[in-house]
Formats: sequence, structure tokens, C-alpha cells
Amino acid sequence: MSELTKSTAGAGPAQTAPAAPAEPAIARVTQWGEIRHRFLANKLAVIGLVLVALLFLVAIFAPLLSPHDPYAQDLTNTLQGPGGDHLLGTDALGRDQLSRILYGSRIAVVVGLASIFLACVIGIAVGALAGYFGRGTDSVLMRIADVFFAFPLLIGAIVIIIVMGRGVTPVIISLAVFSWPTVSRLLRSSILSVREADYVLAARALGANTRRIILRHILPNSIAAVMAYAAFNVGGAIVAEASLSFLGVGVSPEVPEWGNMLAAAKDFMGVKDYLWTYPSIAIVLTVLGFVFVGDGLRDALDPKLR
Amino acid sequence: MGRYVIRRLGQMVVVLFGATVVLFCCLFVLPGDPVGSLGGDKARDPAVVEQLRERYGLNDPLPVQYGNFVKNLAQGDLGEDFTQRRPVTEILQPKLVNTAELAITAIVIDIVIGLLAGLVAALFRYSFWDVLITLLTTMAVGFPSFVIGMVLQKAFVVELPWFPLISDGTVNSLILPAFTLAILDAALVARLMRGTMLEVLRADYVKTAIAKGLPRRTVLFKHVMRNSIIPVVTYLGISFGTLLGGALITEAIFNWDGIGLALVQAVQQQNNPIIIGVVSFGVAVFVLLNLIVDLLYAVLDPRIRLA
Amino acid sequence: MRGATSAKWVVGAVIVAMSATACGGGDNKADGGSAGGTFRFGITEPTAIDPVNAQESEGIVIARALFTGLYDTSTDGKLIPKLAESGTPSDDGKTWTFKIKAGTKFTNGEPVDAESFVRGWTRVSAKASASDVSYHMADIAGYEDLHSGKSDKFAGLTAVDATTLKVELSIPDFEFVKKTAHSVFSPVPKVAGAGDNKAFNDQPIGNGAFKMTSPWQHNTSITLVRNDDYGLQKAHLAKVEAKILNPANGSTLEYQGFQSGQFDYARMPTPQLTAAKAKYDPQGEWISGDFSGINYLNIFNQNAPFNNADARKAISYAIDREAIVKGVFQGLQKPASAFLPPSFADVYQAGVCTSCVKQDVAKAKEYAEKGGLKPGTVVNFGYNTGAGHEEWVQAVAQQLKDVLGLDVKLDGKPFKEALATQQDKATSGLWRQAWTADYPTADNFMTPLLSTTGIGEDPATGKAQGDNRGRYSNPEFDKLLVTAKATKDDAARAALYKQAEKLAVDTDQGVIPLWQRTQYRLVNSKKFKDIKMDFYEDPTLAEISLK
Amino acid sequence: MTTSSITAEVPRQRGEGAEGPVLEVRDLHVEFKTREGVVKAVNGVNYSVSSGETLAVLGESGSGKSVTAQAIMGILDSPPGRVSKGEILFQGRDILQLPESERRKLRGPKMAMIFQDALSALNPVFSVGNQLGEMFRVHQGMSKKDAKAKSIELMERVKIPAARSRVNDYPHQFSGGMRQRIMIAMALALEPDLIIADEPTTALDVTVQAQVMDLLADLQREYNMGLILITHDLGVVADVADKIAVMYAGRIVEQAPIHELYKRPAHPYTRGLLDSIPRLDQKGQELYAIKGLPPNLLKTPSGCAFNPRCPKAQDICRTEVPALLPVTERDGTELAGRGSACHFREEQLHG
Repeated sequence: MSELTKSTAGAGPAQTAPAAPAEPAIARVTQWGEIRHRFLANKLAVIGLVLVALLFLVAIFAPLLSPHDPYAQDLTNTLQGPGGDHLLGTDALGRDQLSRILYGSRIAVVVGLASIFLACVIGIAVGALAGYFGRGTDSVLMRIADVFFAFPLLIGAIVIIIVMGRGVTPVIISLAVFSWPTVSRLLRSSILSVREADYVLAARALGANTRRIILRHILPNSIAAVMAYAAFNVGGAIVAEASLSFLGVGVSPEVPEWGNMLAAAKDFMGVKDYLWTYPSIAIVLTVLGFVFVGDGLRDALDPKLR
Repeated sequence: MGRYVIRRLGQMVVVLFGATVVLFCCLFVLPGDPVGSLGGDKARDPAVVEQLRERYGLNDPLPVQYGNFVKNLAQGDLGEDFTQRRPVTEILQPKLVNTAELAITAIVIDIVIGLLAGLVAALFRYSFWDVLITLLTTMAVGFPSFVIGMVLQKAFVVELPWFPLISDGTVNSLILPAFTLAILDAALVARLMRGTMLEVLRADYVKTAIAKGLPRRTVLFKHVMRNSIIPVVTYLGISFGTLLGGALITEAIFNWDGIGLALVQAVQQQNNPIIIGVVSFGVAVFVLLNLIVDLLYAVLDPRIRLA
Repeated sequence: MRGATSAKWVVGAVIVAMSATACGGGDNKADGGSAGGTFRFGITEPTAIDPVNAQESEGIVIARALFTGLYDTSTDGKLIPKLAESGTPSDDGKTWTFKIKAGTKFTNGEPVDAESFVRGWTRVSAKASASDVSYHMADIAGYEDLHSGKSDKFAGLTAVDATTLKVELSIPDFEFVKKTAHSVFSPVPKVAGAGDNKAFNDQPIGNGAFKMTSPWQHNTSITLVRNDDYGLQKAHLAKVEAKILNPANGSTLEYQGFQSGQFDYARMPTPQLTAAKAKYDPQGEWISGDFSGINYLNIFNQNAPFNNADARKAISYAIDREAIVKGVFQGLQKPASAFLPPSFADVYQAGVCTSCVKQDVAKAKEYAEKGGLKPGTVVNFGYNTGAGHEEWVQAVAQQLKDVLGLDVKLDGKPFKEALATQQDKATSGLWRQAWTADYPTADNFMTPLLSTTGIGEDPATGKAQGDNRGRYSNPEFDKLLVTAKATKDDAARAALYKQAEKLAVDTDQGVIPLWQRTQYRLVNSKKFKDIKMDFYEDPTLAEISLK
Repeated sequence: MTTSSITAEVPRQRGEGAEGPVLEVRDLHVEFKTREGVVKAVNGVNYSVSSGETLAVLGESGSGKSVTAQAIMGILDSPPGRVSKGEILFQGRDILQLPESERRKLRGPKMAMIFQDALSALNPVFSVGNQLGEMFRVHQGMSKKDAKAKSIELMERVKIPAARSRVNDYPHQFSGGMRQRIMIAMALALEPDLIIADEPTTALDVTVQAQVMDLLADLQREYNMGLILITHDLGVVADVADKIAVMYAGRIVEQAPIHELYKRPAHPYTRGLLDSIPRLDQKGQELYAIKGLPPNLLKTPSGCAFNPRCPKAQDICRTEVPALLPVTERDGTELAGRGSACHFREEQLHG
């Protein structure tokens, strides 16, 4: 795809990386004030921001908010429906669902942010090098990106987790390893389009050196596109993380985590539906929060598309 | 053009090579003996284990194993799986058909729903329908496929028994998994379609087309569509490539006997020939579809030069 | 053991259990039942249906419908003669002579004679077959040579004449006859060829109550039709359809299939058992049975902290089996207080594992103290993932933490990896394990799981290649087993086994029994009669008839 | 009608038919609804054009000249734009009253438009042959093959070299001048009675500009069409236009036969425009520029919209909107076809 004179980057792997707009958003850094204004004028974006803020608060204050110890089992009180002492009921080991959902936000936040951050760091480094130097460097780096891009995310992640063992860190690493190519492609194509922009040509004409041009002129402008992608895809990463748990290869099952809760609840379908509905709602609200924020950010950066 | 395709196919081989090398290295360092146990946690007779290791060349060093794999692959042979000891190609073939069935249905749903919704939203911008569609498509992006799958299952299998849980080979059993798979992509297609179409509708050549006295449907379905569809085709192509590689979660939820499910099981059982077969296939299809999309892009947009 | 059936990596499908009431066996002449009808049920894709490698219950149910061997086994461990008119051991227990019923045929017309048994057993043990189940024949003289490829003849087998099969063993075994009930001991016709004959693997030609008229549709279905030339009591059903389901959710599919009328027999996912029982038990469509299996904790006997019996007893005392059965299994499992199953009536000793009978916090602490199991000790607790064990292992881990203050580290792994870890000499701690019997002998539990030979340590790597991966080893126990096997008198032999179990499971606490193997099924008793479960927890196809 | 209208009766110079003008715009108002408010883009425009006649419409961007043209063609972005008032008489019929299907049939066979930037006005993904032929296929039901032959013929008519071999090329493969010729060919395809050319040469090199203008003028003459030439460049129109209408803030501020306007502008804005043309005889002097910026159409200045920039503005200019009124000689004889919307038009004209 890299050979097209017109970039088609931005269409990521279908299951996890929703397409960024076909044209990379280009915003001059001086426009941040206006971008913020446009963002805040967008109702959904603000709702998203509130949801994300709530998520962070819940994650930070989970111990204060939780009515019970999320690990405490009560075998005499298993599978109690919602109500009474346990607002959202208890699971098959008599643990309080509400507390487990509240604590589950911690894993979601950590994995979501860390894996996307890591993916962005790798992706930006590779994409910037490829986009700026072009030619041989570009070819080699983009072929490597292709290899990881073409790998199915979940399978790659499962293999890495089996090698590294279960746990939060392996999950973060495995998600990042297979999602950085999207960032690279996005950044690279954005750089390619910015590279010939007037202000970069002007900088070059004024005798700025390569490194300076990348750091001062190209990156800040290309990074806008990456940021919108990142915000949007934190949600995707959280889903992927829950999917791994759902498939039984994520974090250990005793850890309060939404995917784990769903995996344990799956066979109770039709008899104890509250076991999977509440964690599902938690996931959906979280993902929507990030999606709204990502959307809002994209629209704010590129208002044409509204 | 011809040279371009050849060069791209060459790159494809490089990517496939890279992916299989990465995969081999991963599988090689996995703890556990892939032929060490039976279906359950019962250890195999050591003599049988040794015999099987020999038979499948598992005692060879990694480069030799990889060399053999490449040699066999060149002849279209993916080896024998470790549990049933049947040819991998024979095992995967019907599963591939199932996955393809699902992928095609899903992509058709994507196209129909996605394009239609995007079209309506763009044409009636800011109308009730636009707001509704924008809201729904945004929501859809927020629903993980396993949640969608479980909700659909609960609603249309358990509560309203309209669809069978077990595939009975009819279109009926295809509908729920295909929808589960399609919802996200359909939403993304709709969003993409709306965005590009709004841009195209503003283009000068649309004005020209109207000024030429063309009927509205010609303007819309010839001049507007043809231009709006380009990024959508790109997206759908790549998405189709991913779908064909097997949908792990959806196939697991709906017990769809496709290569995605086979892959998950194979990973659990360390049934390496199946893993290698499915992943190689998935990567190859993905890269190939990327190439096709690029070619299609050049056909759809004459400004693109393939170089 | 037949591949820990339930343990196919099945996401969330623990199917266990059943009750003594329904076990048939005996005589089912199905009087009044009418012939015909199609019986439909679901299975997961078997490894093989050819007796040469049929191993898990899904494969065995088909193999046993297609082939009839010398004996069959009832759920309570009694032998039922099939083609054998008699089976007689020599006084030293090393030679068995079987008289075979004359005049029966394979469905292709070939006669079923002593030679066909020799052929079948040789085929299984031959090197080229690389059979996973050939080890059942390991005690027959000449097995090693045949299995290693040194010979292509099974030295210990002789077809004396058409109806006389002589089997010479390398060690005395007065219970060998019970082994022959396993499908691996089936006769095969000449057309079977070698063990890897793909055509025969997919459409075996047998001598059973049913036959296949079309090959196995992999991942789709296996269809059996009645063998009208069957040499013994003919089946009633005209047809049996085994629909092959995705193992990812096999039991859920079976259950849903039963509810929607697609199946006449089904397992259920554990979480649905309570609801299913409430609905189907009153209609007489719910059957249950206790089977010859055990769920237990493997405890790594040779590494700290469990290298002494006191520490191991502390663990057993600390577990509240009753509470877990009630809370997690919704009362549908039974706590085990012995290692051998109650179905082996002659050797079963309820409560032989003293520490299993009831949770005893004080005793647990006392033994922990004695065994040097201090609070805070790190204990690894392994289990295989995706087989529905996630819940109860957490409950056990919690009790160990609560009672003994141990730092329990749960470690879920997929099968192959789990096995590799268990085999490692350095592994310590606990591991979830289950076993179901291949044939109704105490030996089938004790030798592979508790004897020193059961460890099968590879001298080079130190890996435990056998099934005794907890590495319990006591020469006294080993001697008792050898003696028991060579004891002709049933009662005397049973006494020896009881003594051995007491030593290994109580005195030494080499393993920690948890719950018995109980199984539940839904059966379409409105349409069919005599649907029961056999020793292998499969439907008794040959006896079912239309109402 | 607050603004008294004079539909300038220009002496017919080339026209033959005396049945009246091809197009007559009467008191046209166009407004756009935006989030910030209603933008009144056109406020009571009147003009007419006859067969064979060329009307130049002059104005800065935002003056409403293009919007008027789009309203005539019926290609306003709607919503948000709409004609709020007025009539557009095409060959005597008020086409604003026609249903869309009828209006569509006018576009192409009866009236056509040439856009400023041919690169963006031609659809990038269809060959020029396809886009040219579309006219014949849609309006005349011609077969693909015939349409193609016609396309080649048209391309030859607008002097595109090697038309036959280039008919299947795409717009981006042509040079700017050639692309504009294709636009012209497309407009001419069905020999309409009226062509509106919206800044047809702005995007072109100066040398090419003249060629394209000449071609347009030649073809107009040949087909005897009415031509509305929209431009912001007084220099372009001098040679080709018959009469001129100067627009400012959605109104026509001056109307005159072309040469008279050059000689004696009757509106300070026109004066300013003329003064800002560089002239060889004034080398060395500082170039004149109209002060200030074009008005914001959301809040047009009260009175004469030009008053903030007008060097001669008086109090009345800030309170009363001047109507477009005839201009007279000092002796009071009315100047045919001339009008100005300035309170001090006579002073401007004579002073």
C-alpha cells in the first residue's frame, strides 16, 4: 500500500482498529485553542470525556467505592441475584459483583492506556523514520510493519502470552506488539503529506536541519492524527484485553477483570443473566467514552467531516 | 502495471516469510511438547511420543524444520496435524469454506447496511436520520463483538427461539454470527461513507454534473458514488482480508466451525501444523487482498499511479 | 483412562457425574420396544473411531458400536461376556485362554475368529500405528519387540484354533480379562490393513451391533445403521446419528439441541444443571449416575513444601469439600473420601482418606505445624485452562489461604504446557487432576497414578513420563500392587488393594481426593426406552428402542 | 420593490431576434442560512442578456456574482441557500416556477455553465470523452458510440490537438488550458442559448487566458448565444463584453455599456476598480487600491454598503440605501443602458 501516490493509510485491522478518516488530519500547532473550543462544543465528545473521567475516578478510588472485598468468597452465598447486601449480586464463588466491576476498571485503564501508549511510542518512532527518510529505510521498516500488521492481533497476542505467561504485563506487551504498525502507517502517510507542505519547505529553505524539521515541524502536526487514533483505540485495546480473558488467556481468573467475569458468566446464559449484563455495560460505557473522545478529537482536528 | 504486480507479489512473499519465521520462533520456544499428551491431561506413552517427534521432524533444529515447512508448502502440503494425524489441508478445507461463508455474508451486510446508512446520513445531513445513524454507528463501535454476540444469542436464541444455536446448514444459522461480525464494520463503513460523501457532495464536479442537467440519480449514483466509494472499497477490502483469516471470538461464541475456532483450539492444544496453516493462510489472504485493493484503487481512481 | 473426556479443552464445560440408580448393564431385552427409529445425539470430533486409536469417550462410543470384543463392562464394574464363551487364567496368572463364540461375522463377511483378535491386537501394538492406546497391551509378552519395531509378530498371542485365543503375559495378572472389555481389544477383519489405513480409519468394518454405510464426515457427523447380521442380540434402533459439535461449547450445544428437539440425549454445562434438573427431572428425562472416576489434587510428593505426609494432610484437612460442592457445584457433585470409586464395590472403602471426610481447621493447622508448612509459604496451584475448572480451584485456593495462611499462586495453563510443567522434576505444589477408568480394576487407578513405575521418570531429563506426576513413591505400596495382581482369589486380591489404598491415600496422603465422578444426562424418554449410560458414560446404543 | 429597476435596454449590436432578451433577472434575492445567521448574498439583482450579447458581471469575491449565476442555473447549494424573492425569466418564462424536472431539462440544451477551475469541475474518475458524451447520452438518448464520436468532434471544435487519441484520457492528464477548453466544449455541446462563464480564465496562465477568451468569444459569435461572463478582472472583459454590471455586496451598483463604463464610471466603487488597474502611462506612481475589506454579509453596513470604503461618503450614504437609477448627461438626457446606485452618481459621472 505504501507505493500509492495517494495514501490509503488509516484503514486498520477490522476487529480492533477502526478506520481513521482517509485523509490525515493536519492541524497547525497554533490552533490548539481553537481545537479545544471545537472539542468542547461537541456534545458527544464532552459525554465521552465525562465517561473517561468517571472511569479514572472509579479506578483510582475503587477501594473506597467498593462495598466488599472483590476477592472475598462466600460459598454460602453464591449466585445471589442483584439486591440486598450485594447490589449487583454475587458470582459463582459468592464474590460481590459490584466490587469486582469497580476494581475491574483498574485493569481496563492500565491495559488500555499502557498498550496504546507503547504502540504509539514504537509506531511513532518507526513511522517518523520511515516517513522522513523514505527509500530504503522506508521499505525495510514498512515491510516489518506489514509482517506485524498482517498477523491476526488476538492470535499473536495469545502466542506471546503463552510464551511469557499470564498477567497484566504480557497482555500489554502483546497488544502493543501487534498494534503499532497502524500507528506507523498513519504517521508515515501523514508525514508524507506534510513533508511537502509549504511551512516545511519554508523551514528547509531557511536552512533548518533534518532533525529539527522532524521534531519541530513535522511531528507536532502529524501527531494530531495519531492522537485521535490513540484516543479512539484505547477502547479497542480494552476490548482486546477483555477478549483475551474471554478466551481464557488473559489475566488470572481470580483477578477482578471484566473479560474474566464475562468468561465465567457465559455458561450461565439464560439462567443467571445478571452475571454477564453488568460487566458488559461497564465495558460498553468505557469503550464508548474513549470512542466519543477520539471522535470528538478527530472532528475538532478536521472540522470538515462533521 | 505488470511489473508493479510482480514486485508487490515479491513483497508479499517477503511478508509471508517474515510472518512464518516469527511464528515458527514463537512456537519453537513454547513450553510443552506438542505431541506430549493425548486429548486430555494424560501423558502419551514415551515410545509413541518419540515416534511422533521423529515422524514430524520435531527433533530437528529450528532452521531445518522451517526449511522442511517451506519445501512442503511449495508443493501445497501443510503436513499432518498432531491429534488426528490427518492432512492439514484436508482438515482446514471445510472450515475454510465455513469461514468464507461467514465472511462473505458479513461483508455483504457491511456493504448494504454501511453504504446505505452512510448515504442516507450524508444526503440528509443534520436530519433526524443523520443524527440517529451517527449515534447508532458510534454506539456500535463501542460494543465488543462478544457482548453483541451474547446479547443476540440471549435475545434471538434463548428468549425468542428464531435462530438455531447449532448450525443446521441453513441460512438461518448464518444470520446471527454474520451480524455479530458485521455490525462493527458496517458502522465503520457508514461513518467512512458519510464523511467522504459529504466531501464529495461539496466538490465542484458535482455542481458541474448538476449544471449539465443530469438527472439526480445519475448525479448521485454515477458522479458522487463513484468518488465516495473509493476509500470505502479500500476499507472493505482490508476488512474482508481480516474476516477471511477467521473470526476468533464470533466463531467461538456461535460455535461456527471455521478456521478462527480451529486456530484458538490449535493454540490451546499446541497443534502447530494447524496454527501454521491458518496463520499463513490468513496472512497470505490479507496481503493479497491488500494488493487487490491497491489495484482496485488504481482502477477506481485514475489519478493513482501504481509505481 | 480415556483421555479425560471432559477435559478436551472445552471452554466452560465441566460435565461430570451421575448416580448409581440408572446403571444398566444387566439384561435389557427391550421387550415391548419396537424396532426402528433414529437416535440422535451430539459428540465432539473424536481423535479416532477405529479401535486402533479410539481413546476419548466420543471415539469409544462409536468404536464400541462398530465392534464387539470378548467382554463388555457394566457401570458397576461387572464383566458381561460378549464373544467370549469363557476366559480362563492359568494358575500362575500369566496365561489366559479365551474360548470364542463360533460363527459370527464381520459386516464384509469375514469370520470373527481367534485370528481376527490376534490381527487386531497386533495392529494396535505395531510400531507404525503409533497408537495412543496400545499401552493397554503392554503386559502381553512380546509387546516391546512389536512396539519398537523389532518384530512384526505379537509373540504372546496365539490363535490355537478358530475359537481359541491364547494370551501369554509377561507378568501375572488375574484381572487381565477385565482389560479386554476396552475397545482397543477389538478384533479386526483382514481389510483393516495397517493402523494408518486412512480408508479403514474413517469407515471401519467391524462386527458390532451397528455399521457405517458412509464414511465419517469430519466435523459434521457420523451415521451408524443397524447391523442386521449381528451375531449377538441385535440392536433395535435403525439408525444412530452422532452430530459432531464444536468442542468450544460442546455441552452447551448438546443441551440447546436437546431443548430444541434436535437431540435425544445430551450433556449440560455445569451452570445450567440446576435449571435443567428442575425442568426435566419431573418429566423423567433426567438421568444420573456415579462413574468410575475421581477428581483429585495431585500433590508433588518429592519437593518442598509437600515432601512430607503431614504437610499434605494439612492441605486435605483444610479443604471444605462440602461447602464447595454446595456453593460452587450447586450440590450436584459428591465429595470423595476415597481414591477408588464406589462403583468398584469390592474394593471401595468410604472414608478411607481420613482427612477427606470433613474440613477440620484445627487438625489442618496442627499438621501444618508438624509438617513445617508455615503461613506465608508459597504454594503453586496449577490447573489446565478452558476446561471449566477456573471456579472451584479458586475456591480451594481461598480455603487454603484462609485456613493455613498459605500464599497460593493459581497457575492456569493450556494442556500441553500444563503437562510439561507437571512432568518437570522441579515442580512443586498442587495440581488439579482427574481420572476415569479404562476398565473396572483397582489396578487401573493405583498402578498408573500412585506406583513408582507410574512415575516413568526419564533418566536423561528427569521428566515424569507416566501419569503419576505427583511422584508418590513407596516400595511397600508397589509390592502390595504386584502381589494383588498375582493373587487369584478375588476376595484376597480386593483386601490387598484396600490395604494399598489405605497406605497411599491415608497414611501417606500421596494424593488428595476431592470429589467423585457423577454424571448427568438428559434423555428423550418420551420417544425411547432404555436410554442409559454405559461404563464409558456413553449412551447404551445397542439397547435403546422406540417406545 | 424598493430598488427601482431599470432593465437596461442596450441597443442590440449583434442580436438578430428582437423578441426580447434570452434571460432576464428581476429583483433576485438569495439568502443562505448558516449557524451564525442568515447571509443575504444577493439583494435585488436585475439584469438581462440577449442572444449574441455578452454581459460581464464584475465584482470582488463575495459580491454575489457567482451566487446569482448559480441561482440562474438552479445549482445553488440548497439547503442552506435559497431564492427568497424575485424572478428569473428565461425566454420569457419564469423558470423559478418550474418543477425541478423541467428545470433540469433546460440545463445543458438551453443554458450551460463554465466553471473557474476545470480541474476540480471535471470529475476526476471519468474520462473526458465520457463526461462530454454524457450530454448527448442523457439529453438526446444517443448511443455510447455516437456520443463518443460527437465528443471527438466537440474536442476538435475547441481546438484540442489529437482529439481522437485523447478522448479516453482523464482530466488530470490535460494541461490547464486544455481542460478549460474541455469545459467549454461541454457547455457548448448541446448549443445552448445561454452560457454562463464563471471566471473561466482566472486559473490559467496569462498567455493561455487570451486564447481561451478568444475561443469563447468566437464560439459565442458562431452560435449566437447569450453569454454572461463573470469576472473580477476588468481587463479581461474589455474586448469581449457588450455591457457590464458591477456588483457589490449582493447588489448591482453600476450598469453600463462596456466602453462607457471605462470612460466615465458613475459609481465610486467602479472608479476605484478602474484606478487599481496598472497602467503603462502611469509608471512610477503608486498603484491605487480601494481601502478596507469587502463587507461582511451577515451585517451589511447600513445605507450604501460601500460607504465605509468610499472616499466620498456623506451622511446620507450611511443611512439610506441608494437605488439603481438611470444616469443622465449634464443636460438631463438619459444615458441609454446606464444606471448607478450612488446618491452622488451624477457628481461621480461628471466630476
